[in-house]
Amino acid sequence: MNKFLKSDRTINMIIPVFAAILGLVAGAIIMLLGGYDPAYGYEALFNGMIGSPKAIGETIRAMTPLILAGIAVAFAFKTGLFNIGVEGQLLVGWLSAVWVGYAFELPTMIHIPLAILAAAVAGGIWGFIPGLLKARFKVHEVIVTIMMNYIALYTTSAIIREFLYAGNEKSHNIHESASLASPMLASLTNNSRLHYGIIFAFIAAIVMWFLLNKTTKGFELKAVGFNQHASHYAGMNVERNIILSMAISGAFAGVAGAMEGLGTFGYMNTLSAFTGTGFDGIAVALLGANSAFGIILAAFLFGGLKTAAPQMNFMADVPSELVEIVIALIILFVASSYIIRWFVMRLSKEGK
Amino acid sequence: MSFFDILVLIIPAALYTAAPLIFTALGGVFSERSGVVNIGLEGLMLFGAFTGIFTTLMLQDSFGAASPWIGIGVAAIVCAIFSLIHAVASITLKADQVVSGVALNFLAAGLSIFLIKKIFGKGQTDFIQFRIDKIDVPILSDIPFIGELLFSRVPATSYIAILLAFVIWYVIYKTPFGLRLRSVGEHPMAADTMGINVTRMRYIGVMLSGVFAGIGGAVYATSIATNFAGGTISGQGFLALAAMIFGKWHPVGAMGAALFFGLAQSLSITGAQIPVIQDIPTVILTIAPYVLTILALAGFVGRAEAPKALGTPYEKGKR
Amino acid sequence: ACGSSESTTSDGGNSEGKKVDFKVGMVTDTGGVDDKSFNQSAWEGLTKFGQENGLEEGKGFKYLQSGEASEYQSNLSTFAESGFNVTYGIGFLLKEDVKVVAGQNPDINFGLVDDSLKAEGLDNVASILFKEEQGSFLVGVIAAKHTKSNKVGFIGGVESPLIKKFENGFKAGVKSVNPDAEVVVQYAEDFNNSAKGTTIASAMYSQGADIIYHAAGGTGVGVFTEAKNRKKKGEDVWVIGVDRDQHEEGLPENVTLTSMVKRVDVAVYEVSKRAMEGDFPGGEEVVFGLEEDGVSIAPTTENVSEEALKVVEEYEQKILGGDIEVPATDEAFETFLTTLK
Amino acid sequence: MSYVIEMLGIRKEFPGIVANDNITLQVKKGEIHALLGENGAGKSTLMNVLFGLYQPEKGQIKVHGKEVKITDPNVANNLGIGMVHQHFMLVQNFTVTENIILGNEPTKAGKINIKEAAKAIEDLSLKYGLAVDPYAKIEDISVGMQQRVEILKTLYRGAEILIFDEPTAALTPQEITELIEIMKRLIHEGKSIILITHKLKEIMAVCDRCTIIRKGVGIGTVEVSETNPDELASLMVGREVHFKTDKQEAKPTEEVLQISHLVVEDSRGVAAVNDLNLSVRAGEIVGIAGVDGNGQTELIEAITGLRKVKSGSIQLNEKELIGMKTRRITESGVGHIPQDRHKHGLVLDYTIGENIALQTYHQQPLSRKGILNYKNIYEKAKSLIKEYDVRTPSEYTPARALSGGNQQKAIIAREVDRSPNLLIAAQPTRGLDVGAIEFIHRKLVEERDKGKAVLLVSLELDEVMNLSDRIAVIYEGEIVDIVDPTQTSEQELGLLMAGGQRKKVGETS
Ligand SMILES: Nc1ncnc2c1ncn2[C@@H]1O[C@H](COP(=O)(O)OP(=O)(O)OP(=O)(O)O)[C@@H](O)[C@H]1O
Ligand SMILES: Nc1ncnc2c1ncn2[C@@H]1O[C@H](COP(=O)(O)OP(=O)(O)OP(=O)(O)O)[C@@H](O)[C@H]1O
Ligand SMILES: [Mg+2]
Ligand SMILES: [Mg+2]
Repeated sequence: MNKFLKSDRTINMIIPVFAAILGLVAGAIIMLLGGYDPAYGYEALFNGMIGSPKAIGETIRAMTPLILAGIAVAFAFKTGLFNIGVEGQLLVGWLSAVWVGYAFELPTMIHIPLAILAAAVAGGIWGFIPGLLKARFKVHEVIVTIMMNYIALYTTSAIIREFLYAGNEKSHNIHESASLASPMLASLTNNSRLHYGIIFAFIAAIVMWFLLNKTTKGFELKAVGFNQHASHYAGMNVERNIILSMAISGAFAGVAGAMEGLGTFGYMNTLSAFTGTGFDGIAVALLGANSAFGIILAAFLFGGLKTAAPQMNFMADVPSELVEIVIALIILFVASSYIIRWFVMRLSKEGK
Repeated sequence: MSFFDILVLIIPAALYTAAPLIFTALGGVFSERSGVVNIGLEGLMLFGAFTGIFTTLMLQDSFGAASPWIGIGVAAIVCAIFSLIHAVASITLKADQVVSGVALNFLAAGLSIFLIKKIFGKGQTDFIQFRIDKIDVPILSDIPFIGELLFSRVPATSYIAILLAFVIWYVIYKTPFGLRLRSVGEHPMAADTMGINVTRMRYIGVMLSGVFAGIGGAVYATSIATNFAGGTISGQGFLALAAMIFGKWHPVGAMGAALFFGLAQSLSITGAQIPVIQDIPTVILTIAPYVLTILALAGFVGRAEAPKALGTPYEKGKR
Repeated sequence: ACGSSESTTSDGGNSEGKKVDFKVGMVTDTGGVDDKSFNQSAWEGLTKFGQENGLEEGKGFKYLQSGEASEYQSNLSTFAESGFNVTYGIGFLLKEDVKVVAGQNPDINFGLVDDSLKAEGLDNVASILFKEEQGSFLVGVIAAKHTKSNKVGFIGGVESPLIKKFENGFKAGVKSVNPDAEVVVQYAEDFNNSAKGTTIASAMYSQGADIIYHAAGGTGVGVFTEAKNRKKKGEDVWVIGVDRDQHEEGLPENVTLTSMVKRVDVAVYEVSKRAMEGDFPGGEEVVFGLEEDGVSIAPTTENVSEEALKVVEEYEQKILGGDIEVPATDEAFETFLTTLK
Repeated sequence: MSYVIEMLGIRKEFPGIVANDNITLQVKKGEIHALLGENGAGKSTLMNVLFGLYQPEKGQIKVHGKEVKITDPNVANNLGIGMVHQHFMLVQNFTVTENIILGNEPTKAGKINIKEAAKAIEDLSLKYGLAVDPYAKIEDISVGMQQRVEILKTLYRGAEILIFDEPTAALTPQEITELIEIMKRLIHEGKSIILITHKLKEIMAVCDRCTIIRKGVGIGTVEVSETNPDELASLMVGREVHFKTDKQEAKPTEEVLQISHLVVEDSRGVAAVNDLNLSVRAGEIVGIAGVDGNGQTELIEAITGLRKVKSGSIQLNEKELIGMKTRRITESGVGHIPQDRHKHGLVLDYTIGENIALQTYHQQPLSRKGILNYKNIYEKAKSLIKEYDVRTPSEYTPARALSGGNQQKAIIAREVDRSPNLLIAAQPTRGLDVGAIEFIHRKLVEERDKGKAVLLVSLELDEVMNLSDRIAVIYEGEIVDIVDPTQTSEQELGLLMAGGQRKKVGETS
């Protein structure tokens, strides 16, 4: 049995790798059909991902909010909820972080944690509402979170315009003391926008793993996700756990927004369209099989490909949308792991 | 400005903008009634918009005013085929249905722009010459009051969408096909023991969602956007999904919810020109439709019962 | 520029004899170079410049489209690090990013369209500005001359100082010619929602406006759709286009009355030329108004009456002559109104 | 002699297990043929093979002497084979009619002709005495009626050979009697029946012959008239089985549970428990006998805090339970073996180890300051699995993969191990084989002998009579009588349960 588990784990590791390769091969075929040189295209893509210190820095920067968004989605998923509202939670988190970063002047050691906390609280509240409605009125969280996305989009813009406006469709810049950016990291990576946020993303990944797998609270959250009746029977508070799960998920998403506000940008735009990071988070979570470690890898792949796409366009003239196609195919192949699993099983069977 | 004037402003606009949502939500009903979650409605709509515009552009010189209608038809077919990706992955290969739907969205977004760039050498198309125009329904539009409210300045597609909701209600609740489709979404194993081919029914469900989401996208493109670009479809598919859930997976309910969205939307937009409402801050008006939806759900619509087997791949003999 | 040494030497000769060792690039916002708006216009200017100087597209002149806001900076860097002599950031959204990248690459020249970095003291950045209010004033004049209902509309994408310039210029133009005319204004809070565009336009037309000036990008597409629908049914409604000559967008029903043309192409062309000639206006604001041919009404004038054109001509002279200071902000407009009485 | 069904040398494998190994089953026309075996012996698998849901690896199937390949249920239906599955195959939100005609709908101009269908169903139900309401939704009807719907489904398709997979497990005694009548009528109409059941009494009552399977292997077929329950049981288990649980005289002491004037409403707001009085003492088993739906479920849910109480009092060792949260009640010494193990008893996606920890995960030593100690959790699970003979590959196996009997043993292990002062056991042996039942009964008696109070709720009169020291009869939410099992008979109980000889039972009896 143990042996079987072990080999199952290896297969689980092999699948995404396999899927990524298949996705890239399919991408190459599309490039060929489109009249582009795949070798050149992929060289450019690779360089754009990790070809230089700067590329690595940018890839890590892009990964950071994706990890957090992925964790937000995965956390809800693991507890039986589907949070499509990461996008909106991210936006309110972004705004809150920027607001704290701009409105206060504090020592860095207090300012950054405070700004991130504000983002987590804001995102948490944004997740709390659909959680509450789900728990109390059995309203489907998918609709509420979709609606909450739009509400976040329009209210954050309005709030910036009303209270934080610096002209040019953006808020005031945050103070230096709240910034995650660092000249040291920048010079290390040749002026990339790498910032300290990645540390928070890793911490969040550990927190999620620990919370879900090592604590009694996580035990409850998952149990409620699997079977509400049995959880109630076992003395758990079903309603409170649903609400808590959505709030925690939202808090992670809020921190993702803080990464944009305190790290990459240092301000917030008055957006009139979604950033897309929240939706990417769904893909990252699923690609990473909802596990903390998997999400980090998936975010690396995702973030890397996305930052490298313009490079590929620049160097090899391949439209950057190709990357989106490749990502879609990789997700599809991972999702259809059934066939890969079957294939690997057969291979290993024949090998014996 | 009289109350009637306000209604005349709001209702035709609601009918106009709700049509694409209705079609798409109806597509969602088919898929989810068969037990397959379809979060890929957004992608299907997007691909439908792309196909509709592309076809219209290609045919308009020879077919003239018929070309957008042909475009809608082609979009239906192409998206039925496109939706097969979701079907194969989630039904045959037993992929997580949410994942494969998300993948479909990415694929549609990437592929459509990639193709546009490849075919036209630019990131968005020209405008189509012939649209699905707003019409005054003959005779009916002459009825006092009602005529102006409901039968003027609305494209034919809106009426088709509303009629279709009833047709689909009939199909799903009154015909053997509908009974089988629903049984597969509620209890596939039971259906299987009754000799119903679960896989086939689910394929049909997903492909019909492709057909109608494709139509929805094409209707949006040919009646409202009139060209295709990266942002032409941005979120409408998710709204349609929400409408379908709001409507409790019922065709007429989904239509009603889509109309509700349309109405709330047009009220909020038009509100800026209506005296009393004018003084409300813009942002309140802008978010009103979404807040109203949440309130409606929490207040009186209450719990939605999803098809029981929704989201679970069917494996013979598994319990 | 030290980074460029490698690529400049490898640049082979080209057919046109007039061999120039010069590279210009531009980074669009998320719109892309075929947005039928200012990105497209900028690219047209760049293309003209490249072709006249025998540059090869993709090597000598090139653009990168940004997929999202976080890409602006990396795309600008890509050009700078690939040894492009001048790189343009198209749109005020790129202001911060141009500032950062210009700071990191002091030997490379940058152009920022629609906003000013003059105050930053970066002498490798030229700030390219337009007097949209002047062009908008002129189309306002046309609207005022053409309206039969004495009511015209303005639809903005998202409320911002830039779009306010369009709005106030337009209102000033209308009021100058026809003080009794009413201008209804609405912002869609979205540059990319044609459905909203149709709904707002529909409400405005239904309420008696017969001409709508839009400065709303993709949302404006919906304004055209609505106007076409109405025109087809025999209503006498018009749209005034923005940024480029949007005559084509109005076809086949021919609903485009005129357009407010913002010659980003001219600006990009001019600045590039000056850069090549060693006269790059670094650290300066280069302003394109009526005088510089930076804004104007569209060349297609088939729908505009002779009389209106004549009045436009008059006002153009007044603006050029300094008799009229076209308001760009709400406050300036209020003051302007008092001068009319 | 000609057989209607012959399954010869059937072998069916699942990953890692041979569910059926060279099994032969021959059914004569017009007989009721029993299929007997422990939980997990392979009975359902064999029948699923016959019905076309599984394809066998080896073996031959003959119907009316002709070899056939049953590739899917459609083929089986066409061959006149119908199956009533162990777990009902009914669409909950469809009507009775819709469920029956599904896949075979009469139409008029493309529209389902519901009226015609309902008429046909009424005719059928009259003919076989299967009373159903054609327009009722499945979710609104009783289990017994659902059972009849399942039977009608097969008859509607003209089945000649009917497979009943544990049809009586979820039925009340009354419904079982009805079902037996129905089966007799079906045979009378010329049908043949294969019946799977764990209740030897039923086999003795209606079956002609019985085929026995043990761990996937066919043991043989016996004539029912030539055997007895003891022989059947030992053939099936491979050892001797005790039906009557040996137990000493009870030595009850102080009252542990005291319920007085309890009123509880059901989900529709009707008083399901109505002014109920009952007490259970330490060291005794009190059995609650009653027809399903007389307030048993609401009573248990009220005691365990899963349902709000309208009025009255429930005291555990003189401490009021009403108003306490389920967790507090559990912690003050109440154990609960729920009647629906899948819905309430288990988180099927959790491992057996985690399920065993479901009530105590938040306490030391399974966790400390909110941090789980998986080492302790699984060590504990391991020892309980051993002690309670839960057959599972390991403590890391998901609960879903265990058979019902073993799932039940895991729940019992969890609840009994906490050594609660009051143990509530609701239908603790539903669907289990005689071996497992014997084990569970022994455990309950052991608890009693340790001086715990046990409240047993069961629809099986046998079980109640066999285990209880006192029997409380519940009728329409009231305890109408308390009888001594040694002084009563099934007849008397049946009468009481039906509401005859009603008399009010005081607070202390
Ligand atoms: N779907 C399945 N996948 C894997 N193994 C299975 C499956 N179904 C049954 N089995 C295996 O086949 C064996 C026989 O199971 P089956 O359901 O036929 O038992 P049964 O005799 O009907 O038991 P019960 O009396 O509890 O209904 C089991 O021990 C199990 O290991
Ligand atoms: N999906 C599955 N995977 C592995 N084994 C399975 C699966 N489903 C059933 N089994 C096996 O089938 C056997 C019997 O299953 P079955 O459903 O007949 O149990 P049961 O005791 O009758 O349960 P119940 O009392 O709930 O009817 C078990 O031993 C179990 O291990
Ligand atoms: Mg069985
Ligand atoms: Mg069983």
